[in-house]
Amino acid sequence: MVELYDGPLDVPTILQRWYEEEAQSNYGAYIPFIGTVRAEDEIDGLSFDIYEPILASWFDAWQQRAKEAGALVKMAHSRGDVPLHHSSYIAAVFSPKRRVALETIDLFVEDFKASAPIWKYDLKNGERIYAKDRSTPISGSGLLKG
Amino acid sequence: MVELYDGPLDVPTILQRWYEEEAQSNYGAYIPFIGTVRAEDEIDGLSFDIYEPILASWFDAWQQRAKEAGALVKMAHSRGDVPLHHSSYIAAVFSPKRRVALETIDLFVEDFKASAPIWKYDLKNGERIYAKDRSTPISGSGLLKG
Amino acid sequence: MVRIEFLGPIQKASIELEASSLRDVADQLHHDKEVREWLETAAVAVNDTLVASLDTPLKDGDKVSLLPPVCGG
Amino acid sequence: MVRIEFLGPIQKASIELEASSLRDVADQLHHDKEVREWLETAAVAVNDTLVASLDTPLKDGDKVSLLPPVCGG
Repeated sequence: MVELYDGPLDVPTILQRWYEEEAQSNYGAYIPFIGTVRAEDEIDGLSFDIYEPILASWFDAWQQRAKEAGALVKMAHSRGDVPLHHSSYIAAVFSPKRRVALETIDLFVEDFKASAPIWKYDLKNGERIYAKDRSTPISGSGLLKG
Repeated sequence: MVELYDGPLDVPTILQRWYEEEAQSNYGAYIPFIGTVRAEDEIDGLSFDIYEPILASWFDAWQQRAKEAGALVKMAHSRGDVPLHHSSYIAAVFSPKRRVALETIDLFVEDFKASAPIWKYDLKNGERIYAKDRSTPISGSGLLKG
Repeated sequence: MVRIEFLGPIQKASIELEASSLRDVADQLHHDKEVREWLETAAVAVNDTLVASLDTPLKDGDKVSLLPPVCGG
Repeated sequence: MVRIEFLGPIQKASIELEASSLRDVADQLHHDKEVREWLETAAVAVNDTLVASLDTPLKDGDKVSLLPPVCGG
């Protein structure tokens, strides 16, 4: 399951829990990717909306894909507001094999950016502004444009 | 500097310390790679020898290379014996950019495997056996073969 | 009736429509000025599964979701 | 005299040799049965810098290290 949290992620605690969860699973490689809110464009932070049913099915499909490659994926994400220099996203891969782990974390993170039903907003002067220019249409979008 | 430890690494503590060290550095991506000793071939664990002067210069060159790509690298490794299911290696990359971080962790880990002056031994029935078949000659080796 | 949900930044409450396929939904949403601008870039899910054809049939009680461009992480 | 160090699994104590270049070192190590088998796969450092030429000059007090195949991680 994807882990969703209101506000910023407690990164050390999550990384430790996942490490300990798989301590006896005989994976040789564990690669977490941690995404942190950067100070840029004078924002005060970011905010996120998530559509959970489709996120869950996207993640289930990834869990299956990872399993076929000999890997395991985990993910955590923030809902709502995350201030500057706090983290909103962790994706992780475990695998017995180094190459599988390195290739899977790359594919998993990139597909997440392109497909996961999560919307990002800049927090700026008390407003919540959709990060339209940094957003990616999901594959197959525009179906209803006629 | 490369961090060297006698015996297994305290992974959660190192991941947390590195995360906190760079909490205000405005990096958007943090990717640690954690290597853990797998149970295979009836080994009881692994053991490592390290030649520190050349490891330090290899790492310094990587720090420079990462800096030019807009990234920062960190590394920790075990000396001596590491039991099954404990970790001996952490490499990490920080970068403002996701693609740079993902590409750099891959290159850094692969070059580490090919070049870092560290020798691995299987611990088996009280013996310490050089892992010759899994080892890679450093680039330029064979110079003295005549 | 099918229910149309607008996700994320599409600031619009759900609506109900008579429709027997996604084509019917497309036709009706084109008349909605608030929504029209999103049709170009939104992906579509029926009952929480992304779909790729306007001929996707719809039955009473189905849920159609519009997903605008995403940016997690 | 230059000192030759054998790293990692080459189970051999350091030795001292008279040599004015790596070629001199190579010639002498070929006569050492314990070491010969490693020459094929070992990399070579002079004063902790990896080198690529047998013509690398050596002077009194230099340190030559033999690095057999590695496997960190």
